[in-house]
Amino acid sequence: MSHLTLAAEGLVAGYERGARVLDGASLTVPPGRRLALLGANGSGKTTLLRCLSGALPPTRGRITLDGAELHATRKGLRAHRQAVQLVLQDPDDQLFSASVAQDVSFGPVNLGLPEEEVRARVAEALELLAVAHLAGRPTHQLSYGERKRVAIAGAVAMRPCVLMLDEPTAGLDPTAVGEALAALTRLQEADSTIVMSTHDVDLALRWADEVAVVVDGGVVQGAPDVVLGDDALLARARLDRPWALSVGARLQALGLLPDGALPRDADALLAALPDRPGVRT
Amino acid sequence: MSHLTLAAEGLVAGYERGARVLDGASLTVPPGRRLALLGANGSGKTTLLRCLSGALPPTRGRITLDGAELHATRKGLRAHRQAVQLVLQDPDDQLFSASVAQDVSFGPVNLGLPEEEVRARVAEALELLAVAHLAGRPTHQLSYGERKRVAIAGAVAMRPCVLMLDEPTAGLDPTAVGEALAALTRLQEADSTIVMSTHDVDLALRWADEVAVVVDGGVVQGAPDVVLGDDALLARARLDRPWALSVGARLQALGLLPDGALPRDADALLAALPDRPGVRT
Amino acid sequence: MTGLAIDDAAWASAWRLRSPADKLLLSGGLVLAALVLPAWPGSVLVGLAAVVLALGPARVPARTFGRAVRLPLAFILIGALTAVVQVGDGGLGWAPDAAAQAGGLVAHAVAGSAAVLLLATTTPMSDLLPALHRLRVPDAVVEVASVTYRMLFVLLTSLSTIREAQAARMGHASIRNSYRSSGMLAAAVLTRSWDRARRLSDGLAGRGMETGLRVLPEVLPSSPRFVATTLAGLAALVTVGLVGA
Amino acid sequence: MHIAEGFLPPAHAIGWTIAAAPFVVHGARAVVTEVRENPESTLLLGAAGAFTFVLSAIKLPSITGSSSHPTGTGLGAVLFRPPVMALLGTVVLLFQALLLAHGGLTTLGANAFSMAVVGPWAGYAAYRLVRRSGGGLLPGVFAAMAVADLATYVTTALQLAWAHPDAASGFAGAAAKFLSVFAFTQVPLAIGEGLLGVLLFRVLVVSARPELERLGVLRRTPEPDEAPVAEAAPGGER
Ligand SMILES: Nc1ncnc2c1ncn2[C@@H]1O[C@H](COP(=O)(O)OP(=O)(O)OP(=O)(O)O)[C@@H](O)[C@H]1O
Ligand SMILES: Nc1ncnc2c1ncn2[C@@H]1O[C@H](COP(=O)(O)OP(=O)(O)OP(=O)(O)O)[C@@H](O)[C@H]1O
Ligand SMILES: [Mg+2]
Ligand SMILES: [Mg+2]
Repeated sequence: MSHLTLAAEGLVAGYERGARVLDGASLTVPPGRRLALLGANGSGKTTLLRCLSGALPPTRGRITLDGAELHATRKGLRAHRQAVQLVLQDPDDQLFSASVAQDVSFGPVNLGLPEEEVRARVAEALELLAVAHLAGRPTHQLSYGERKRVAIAGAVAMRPCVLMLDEPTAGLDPTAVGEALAALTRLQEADSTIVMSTHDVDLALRWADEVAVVVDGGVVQGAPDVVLGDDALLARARLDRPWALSVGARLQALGLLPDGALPRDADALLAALPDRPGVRT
Repeated sequence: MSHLTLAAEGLVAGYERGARVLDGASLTVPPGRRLALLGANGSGKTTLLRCLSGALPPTRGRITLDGAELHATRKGLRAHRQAVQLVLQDPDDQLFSASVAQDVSFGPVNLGLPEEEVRARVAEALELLAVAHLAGRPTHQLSYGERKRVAIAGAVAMRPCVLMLDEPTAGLDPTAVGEALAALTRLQEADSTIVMSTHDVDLALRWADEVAVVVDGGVVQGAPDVVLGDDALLARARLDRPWALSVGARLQALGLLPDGALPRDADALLAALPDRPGVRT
Repeated sequence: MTGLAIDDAAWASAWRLRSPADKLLLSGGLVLAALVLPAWPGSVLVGLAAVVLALGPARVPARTFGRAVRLPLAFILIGALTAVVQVGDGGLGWAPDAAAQAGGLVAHAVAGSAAVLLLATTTPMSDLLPALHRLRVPDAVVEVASVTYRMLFVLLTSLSTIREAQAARMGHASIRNSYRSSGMLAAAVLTRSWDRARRLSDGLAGRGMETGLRVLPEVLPSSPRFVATTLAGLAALVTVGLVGA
Repeated sequence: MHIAEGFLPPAHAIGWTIAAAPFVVHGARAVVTEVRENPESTLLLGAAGAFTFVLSAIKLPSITGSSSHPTGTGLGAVLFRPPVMALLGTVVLLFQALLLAHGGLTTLGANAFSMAVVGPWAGYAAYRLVRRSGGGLLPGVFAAMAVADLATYVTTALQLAWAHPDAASGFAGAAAKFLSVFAFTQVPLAIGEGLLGVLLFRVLVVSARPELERLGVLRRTPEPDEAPVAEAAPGGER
């Protein structure tokens, strides 16, 4: 798979009732990387993802894929959806079939692929999400976390260049979060671009190559430690500063951490700290 | 309101399909305090809360309120529900009236209270949750965070001694989480006992007076820093160690933090750390 | 995740991977035999066969099967009693052959119900619906029914959760409260169903839905042995049923 | 009230299937056309079917102590029109037979005739009549649901009477028997279901106005019925 650059320029979007949700938002998804999308409740993360996926046509502005503009025609959308897939937050919004394997096959069948190819893709997607053992179980008997992974498998079976996920870790326990992130990292290493929205600033700092914050109708994009260290922005976006940045900065000031980039999670921080008092490693 | 002690002894509970979810679980909710309930997906947190609220009769074991056993009769449940309220995870399951004020009034009206009293309770509950300005709005027009707070107000209007909440902070942005926790703290200070389930170990460490972990059908209960510092237990329960404990312990070993209890969040840690190198405050 | 006991049994049944057409032939044959054969010994044999097959080779839990058979029993008993009570000039009395007639009616109905249940507890609805396609039911209808099947569990879960939330706030503490709460409950589930449909259609559009809900068909091959045994068994049953009468 | 499997003789089972077939086929045609024009309506119709199924799982408390379940066909007729209900009702009956052991396969035709054809049409007629003669939405809904329920029950009783005529007094006597035996549960249920419909619509006109307008149940102007609900202060309801 080759990397494609998905971008939005000057998006204006909203719903019938009420004001504009996005008002001139621009975003470039770094190809082949991991992007975390942050923002307050109601700031427009889901709206932005729906625009990027082609589900919601913006009132103004454009969505481009490697420079080519997305037109909201049947053909344009069809091509776009082969490259860009969105996994919704609630798995029940995406799973319509009683059988797990059949549900995952829906996308590939719609692409008009031959049966053999569909079968192979279903197996591969179930494998990547570590839910192959669920293939024969009915959707309605699965737990929330299992349904969530099956919904992701449904998108992965389309082999998108860009996979976007709306709060994929919400409601999962810490180990399940770790597993989900590992699966996404596997996908990214198998040559995809991953975009994920989340409310967890610590998770964004530790997982993402780049973050984008949706705030006041626009998007602020940049390196995780820079964007998530900008207190004025964080306050506007109703976000907290990740603890690793606060604590790391102080420890750097105390001379306990080497200069340069701060560690992004507890393990890295512990590894970077000296073991014994007074000794700098 | 006086404090009542809610407790479960040797609970065995499950659903028709599948094995027992709880198998000999015992828990004592510390009266007038804040208890956080942790555990993996599917471990049985919601099941335990439903048992404690009287919604799910256990197959074995007993629920007691100040020593008096809960009997699943109409009268027993009626008395229990006046003292113990559970707020479900999904606010849409809890909001079924057309308008916010009507919804919050649902419980008090069912209690057969006089209109004046109902009005007073609704106003008080909306005030406590900081959603008084929404009183006249239809519930379906509210944002997720607003719906969540109105759902809590509906339980608060019953003036329960023990208020239990299933993942009240899931899906909220960091600022909204802070506001929700502040509201719960106000309630507790106004003489209630609060139980809350969560997947966020950092939040549990920082907010709770005591934590209980649901694991392998049982419950392990204790002080937050003790229980959440027990690596063997955490692994069994699929939980992570809160960063503040890992980092704090190392900083203590380095002589940077005073001995004794570790700070529970970033602010406390920064306050406890020296400002300049080499100076112990 | 609120389940239905019969549906759970169907998904867990040892016959889950048998061809739905095979099972339809067996159950359909038994249902018809229960209907057309004389009650003694035909219906009794059909009922026995259905129970033995379900609890034996298909490994349906006896508790589930037993409970499910009991469900239509109230209707069957009241209906049969009503049918054989006679309205005469002197008020109510028994029809001349009341016992035999009622016995026959009950036997037909219980045997038929058991035969339907054999199908229901071994074959998930989602396997049967594609079979309708072969009966020349239009695809659109089969798809509507499939969505109904999936959505049913989502709505049942909402229903029980909302009801529980209402009960916690005393919504079902008296008959009057309970009526008011049930109205709200029905309204909430109805709006939920619309919302679900809208969101699901958005979700599926994103997955490339264009004309219909086409998926990879599941292949559950027919077993010649099963079909042969079924036909032989049914033939034997009919013979005994007719000769024994 | 569903006729159990095996309770009708073969000739009756076939006869009722043939009687119900044209209505169900007509409904299926309507659905096929609708879906062809508008593929998303598969999901709306599926949701409507699921709701009809789930509605019958709501337990209505009754004064007699025993609780019973609404049929929901009157509500379906008002919301989705009788032709579509003929199909959805039949699908739901099939589901009830196979998922709940409620009803049967050879009696599906007879049950479909009473519950998916007669009930919805009678309920819809009552609804139109009330609305036409100046009645509000809520009286209309009450009439639709109660009448649909009663019509279903009367039809079922007559079906049973025809299949099992009284030894002495024939069809008429049997009809009287079946009507009176099931009246104990069905008449309170019909009233209960009508009430449920009223309570349901009082919430719906506030919380789902756009949907009701789309379905043509409400006109774009406010209905007189809804005002008190929208304004109701806490506790001031009822
Ligand atoms: N279908 C809709 N119709 C009308 N308004 C909507 C709809 N969906 C979202 N909105 C509104 O648009 C705004 C942005 O919503 P959006 O769901 O994009 O926020 P979000 O950032 O994803 O929030 P959250 O963190 O809670 O998921 C909100 O004010 C919301 O109320
Ligand atoms: N209504 C139900 N019917 C059948 N099984 C259920 C039902 N509700 C829960 N379960 C099962 O019971 C177990 C415990 O579920 P429970 O909801 O209590 O877990 P939990 O700890 O709250 O999980 P989560 O963190 O995902 O909310 C799970 O295995 C679940 O599949
Ligand atoms: Mg969102
Ligand atoms: Mg839970």
